[in-house]
Amino acid sequence: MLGLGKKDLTFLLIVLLLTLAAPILLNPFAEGSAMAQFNAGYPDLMQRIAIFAIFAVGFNILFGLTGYLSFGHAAFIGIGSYAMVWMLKLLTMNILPGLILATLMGGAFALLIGFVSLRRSGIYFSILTLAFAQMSFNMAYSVLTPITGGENGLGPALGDPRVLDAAAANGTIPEVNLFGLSMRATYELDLAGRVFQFNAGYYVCGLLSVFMFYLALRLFRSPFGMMLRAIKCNQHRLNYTGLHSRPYMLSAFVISGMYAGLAGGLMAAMDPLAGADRMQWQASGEVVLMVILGGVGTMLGPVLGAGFIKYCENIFSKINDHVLHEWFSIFPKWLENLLVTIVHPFVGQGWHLTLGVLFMLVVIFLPGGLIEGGQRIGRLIRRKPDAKGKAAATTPAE
Amino acid sequence: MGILEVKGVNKRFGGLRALSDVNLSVQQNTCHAIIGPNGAGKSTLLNCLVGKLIPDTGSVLFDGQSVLGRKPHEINQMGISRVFQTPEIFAELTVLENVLIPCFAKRDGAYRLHAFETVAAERDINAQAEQMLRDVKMWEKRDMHAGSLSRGDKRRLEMAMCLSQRPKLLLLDEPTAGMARADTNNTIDLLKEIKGRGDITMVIIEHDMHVVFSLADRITVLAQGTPLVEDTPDNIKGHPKVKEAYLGEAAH
Amino acid sequence: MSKLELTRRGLLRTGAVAGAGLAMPTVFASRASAFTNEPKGGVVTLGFTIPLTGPYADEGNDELKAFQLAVKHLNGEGDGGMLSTFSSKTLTGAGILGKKVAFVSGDTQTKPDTARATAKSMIEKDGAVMISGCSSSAEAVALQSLCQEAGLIYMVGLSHSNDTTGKDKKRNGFRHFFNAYMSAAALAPVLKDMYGADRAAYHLTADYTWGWTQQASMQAATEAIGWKTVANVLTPLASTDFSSYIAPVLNSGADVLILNHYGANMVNSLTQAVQFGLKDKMVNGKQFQIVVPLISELMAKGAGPNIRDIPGSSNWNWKLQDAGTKAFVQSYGKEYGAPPSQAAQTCYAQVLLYADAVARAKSFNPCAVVEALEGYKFDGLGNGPTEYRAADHQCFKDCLVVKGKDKPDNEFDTLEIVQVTPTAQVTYAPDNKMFAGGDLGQCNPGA
Amino acid sequence: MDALILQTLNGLDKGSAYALIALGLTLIFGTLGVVNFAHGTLFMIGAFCAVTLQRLLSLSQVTIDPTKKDFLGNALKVKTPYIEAWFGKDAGAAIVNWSVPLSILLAIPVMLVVGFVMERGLIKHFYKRPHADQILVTFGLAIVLQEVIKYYFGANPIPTAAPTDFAGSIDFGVWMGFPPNDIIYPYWRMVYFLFSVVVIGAVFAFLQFTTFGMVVRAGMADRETVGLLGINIDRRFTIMFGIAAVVAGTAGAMYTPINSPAFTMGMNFLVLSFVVVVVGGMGSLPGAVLSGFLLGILESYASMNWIKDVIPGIDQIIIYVIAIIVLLTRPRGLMGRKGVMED
Repeated sequence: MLGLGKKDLTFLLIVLLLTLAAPILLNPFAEGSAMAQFNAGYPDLMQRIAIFAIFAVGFNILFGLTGYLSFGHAAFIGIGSYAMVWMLKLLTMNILPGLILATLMGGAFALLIGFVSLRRSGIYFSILTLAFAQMSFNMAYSVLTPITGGENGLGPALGDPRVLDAAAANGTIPEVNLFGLSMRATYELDLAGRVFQFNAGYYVCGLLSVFMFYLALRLFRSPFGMMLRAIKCNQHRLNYTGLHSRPYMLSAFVISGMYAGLAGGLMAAMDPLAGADRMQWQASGEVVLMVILGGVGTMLGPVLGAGFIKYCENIFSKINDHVLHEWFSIFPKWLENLLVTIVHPFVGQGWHLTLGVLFMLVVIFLPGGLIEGGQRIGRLIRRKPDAKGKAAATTPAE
Repeated sequence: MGILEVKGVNKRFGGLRALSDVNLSVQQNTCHAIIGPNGAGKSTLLNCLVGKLIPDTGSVLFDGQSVLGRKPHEINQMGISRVFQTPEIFAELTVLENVLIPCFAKRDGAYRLHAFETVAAERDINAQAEQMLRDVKMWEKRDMHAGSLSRGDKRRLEMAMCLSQRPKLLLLDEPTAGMARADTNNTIDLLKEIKGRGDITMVIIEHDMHVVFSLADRITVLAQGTPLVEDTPDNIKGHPKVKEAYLGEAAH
Repeated sequence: MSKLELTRRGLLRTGAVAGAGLAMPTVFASRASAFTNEPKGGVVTLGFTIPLTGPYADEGNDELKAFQLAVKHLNGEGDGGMLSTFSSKTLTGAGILGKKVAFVSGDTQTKPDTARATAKSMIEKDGAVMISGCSSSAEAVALQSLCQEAGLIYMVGLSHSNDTTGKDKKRNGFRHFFNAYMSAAALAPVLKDMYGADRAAYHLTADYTWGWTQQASMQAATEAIGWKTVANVLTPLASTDFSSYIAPVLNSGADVLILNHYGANMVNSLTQAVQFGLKDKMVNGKQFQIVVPLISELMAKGAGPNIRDIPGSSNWNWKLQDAGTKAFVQSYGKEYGAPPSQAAQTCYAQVLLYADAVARAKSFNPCAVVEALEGYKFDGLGNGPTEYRAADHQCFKDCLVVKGKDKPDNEFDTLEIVQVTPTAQVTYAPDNKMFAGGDLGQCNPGA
Repeated sequence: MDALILQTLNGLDKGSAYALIALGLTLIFGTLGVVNFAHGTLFMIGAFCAVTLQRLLSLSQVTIDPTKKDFLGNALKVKTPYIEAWFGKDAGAAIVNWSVPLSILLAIPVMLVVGFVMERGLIKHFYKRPHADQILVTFGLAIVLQEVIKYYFGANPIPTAAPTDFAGSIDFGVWMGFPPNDIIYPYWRMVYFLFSVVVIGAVFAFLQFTTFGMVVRAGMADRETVGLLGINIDRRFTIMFGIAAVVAGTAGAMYTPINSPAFTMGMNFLVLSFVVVVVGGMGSLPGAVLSGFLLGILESYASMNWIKDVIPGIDQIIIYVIAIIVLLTRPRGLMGRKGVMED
């Protein structure tokens, strides 16, 4: 069904279920309890995780399959966002035209940048993409301010034409919506001390990300995906097998650019203010972190990585000394203080340090990322004699 | 008129004259071996045939069309497949995938955005690949990573990849180099079988005279970038010029 | 912070449901609120978005300190600060409307993008009922529109752009800090006295809403006193090396450099301008001068001796002698060992003003708060008599012209007050063309 | 014309910083074959050596002066730097004043240690891994180092002044017959440029005229052959890594008066310095220096007002535009060697 094998179909269904149930699953702790700050089931964070999952899955199509490391993919995020906001300004507050344009613009810019950058490989390719992205960022940030809003950011304003919408009443900007369903609409459910927020915007992001995940799954299982993996292995042989690697690379680049464009569009749809910062090279670096951390070249890895980083960014960063003291208050005072001193640099404002250390550990010891870590642990637990033989035979694209 | 016509090819690297005035005509559905001492220009000649090098002068015609200046994938699409001196395979892919790729290339051409088809659903191609792997007796190893194969198996796999495209011309660059005797014999048998089907032309570069004499219909001896003699194996065996050319080389 | 009360509420509800036995699908009761994040327990949570990294991080750190102090005072801890000098007496140190005040804070990185993300998580996860803080106008405008959409009150922190209460004004947003127009109006006469009417100015301007409106205001005001404008060069907010912008200033014919920069940006550009020797040069037969229209104590500290004798304007300074200022400086100084900056003062005042408005309105409902604040007149928060103008939610009050002190007595003695410009001189009509194009719209209570 | 000279001068010191960082990057790449994304961070650590020294020197003894009042009305606490107490007021103040140039003395040992530890502890294990892995692990290291600095020194830039003797600027224009104030150039930037020339000269001389340098150059050209001669190339390469770290670190320390050090400065320079290296040609030391200065100067030219009027925004993107053009037309960069980083 859906062009997937049985295993993949089950896999996809599980992902779909997890996505649908995320508002519940991510809010396991009762409100007001000490653990409540680890709850992640609020719309903004869930939207972000879904959006970055799209971005990372798309990036993985390029980096994971072909091994070409682009350091400039954030540019497409920015382009997607600007496209989205312009649609919101000019056409309608309905996000659909914006999402379509964002995807197309992402693809179009990727075609342009990819066409030039793919003339080179290895680190030269990385530097070229980096140069293009920094160039886009610097232009969006300075000379293109009339189009991008520069440092101010670009958002819908009262005076915008919005030709498809009815004139706004009472001097407020209409809400961002999908055929009338406001992206802010949230149904709150109070259950056993837990407040679950079912947010329309999240479900738009979540379902779209499952759909994009499905497309990526198809792509991984397709002849095209196989060719891309072949490029990573041995481009030389591929050429002598009668295949022209450049259009394959370019297609992969454009597809991942479209994923990024869509992610950027969604970002602007969930919060209609697009800042140039999301194009900066550090943002490109972030998606690299996500993909590597999760497990490069795997299906679920980038999603895990995106979730992990966004979770840390939003939840980990809120743990301050006060909270730490509360945690360690069961210990004697001196031990409590010592523990707080040790942990302090790694949480709150210092969560980047944790991320950096973790990232290094993954690159050094776990090149397969968290997914590989999980598999290793799973293997340790099972320890069946036949596990070894099977492990060698599984395809890497699980 | 042969299927492959090399006319007046010259190639210089700086001061070194790698090929001088090479003429070669390979007849359809024959096996043509090129032998010669080290540095005779065999590899240079092969690289000229597949577009990796462009000769300074001269022409290379395949099936009446020039191959000069074409990219490797275009040359392959014309019907020329190449086996390398050290096996070039997709090490991180499975054996089956290694054979599927050339099958796709043969059917779909140099590029096709078949991103939403499923490999498993392509019955014809899978059947083709299966047949090929059975032919080379590697079907049992279809799920192994190609990189974990033995050297002999890698060579066989590469051969299978080339043959699965049913090329008009197969270029073999020392196909048995570094192989154990048993493997060499297997390879010879395989090549003989392929040759026996009578629908393929082979050009083979080889040091191992055993291989050459078991397979070749005609042999060209290359020395210092020029063809010395071209004849049938029987005639080559006792040819004085050949002996002279090889005299410097103790190994042969 | 503690959310104990919320737990109890949760428990009660669960208990009630369990009591009803296997009763009903009413278990799935949706939550009903009159407005966004209506505080239902004994705690009210405020959200403070401050830049702790980026070019304006210094200000952000000071803002956070002021916010923490204000929350303490609202909850009756500490010495009460300006609570006692504030003209309104509704705040008694018993929280807001009897609810204990808790807060969440988050880093905005001086980026509007991040600021909104931070604020969104405060609204959705932490249940903040009001957002305050920022130190760039880009952040202020971004946060103001977010709060308008989400149905929260936004009490602007340090934002000096005309647009914040001009073309980007919103019904749910209020600004205590003064603005670029006021700076220019206060500064221009002083500049004329100091440097004469025959001057040619070269502007370096931070490339975003604040820089633009500040430059436009300064240009208009200085041209009104007879100065010429030679050039205006926009510099990206993220830049740190201004040498290529500064190098051509001297031979451009200008004899005044106006740095429309703030924070670390200004510290860098001023330091580099001084390195280039601009302060010691003679141009057009006159001593070359540098003007920094918006100066803060923190920037003065960062710029060190380079700031000496450089004029600018401030919203407030700790050396003022009114009772409110004295109480605040004492309270803040004891807590943190340094006098507060103008960023700290405006943020502290904003929290008090919000709390007071809630108390007077007897409701956290944003629309009630808006009503309570519009046209509200108050005193005792350090700036003298002040009014929140209803037409644009801008505070009107005296503002200060300051200059870098020549021979500081101690490390905090960086600025001296040249003049206190009376409110009348800096007041403008709501339809002034520098503020045109906006609409407050309707108040939005969310939910 | 005068504007052109002015911007050339201006570009020289930007170029100096680019060239110094690119030189170190190239040394590491050329000798060890490692793409070091943490190199900008080394520059940043150097800058913080200057901050540290300044802080150390101004460690003060606190005494209470009851005659004066502080802002709260309490008795004033007076701080006297220990160094003034030890060396006398004038000598002490002079030492504090000269803390930036003096910090080189601190930066050299610190950077050597940092370099050795980095190479022996981490980078060594990545010689045989693909370049992408090297980029990733050093990128991770850069994040970690940057966060550690942020933890100890805070997120805000820390103004660090040059000695007051170097305050003000030279009027070059007058020497060349232009009217006064046409071409001015701050003394410290002049010092920085001269410093970079000396460092670059020293590195080249070291490679050119010492046996050690000869071996290293030979190793850069053909590692295996030199290894076969029984020379311990690895140890020499470790030392080269230390030297590259010192070059970056001292460049950072001396740069502090030009730009207040902040934890982000390493990452800010990193992208640019990679572009510089690629434009110069991977593995070519003269290329790195040449392209560093070239890009610095071109960047300055592009920021001239009349050029910006013709092509708006060119100053923001010129470096990247040049990088893209160079990479597409001269794939090996301006002076790159064949076969470096080519698959």
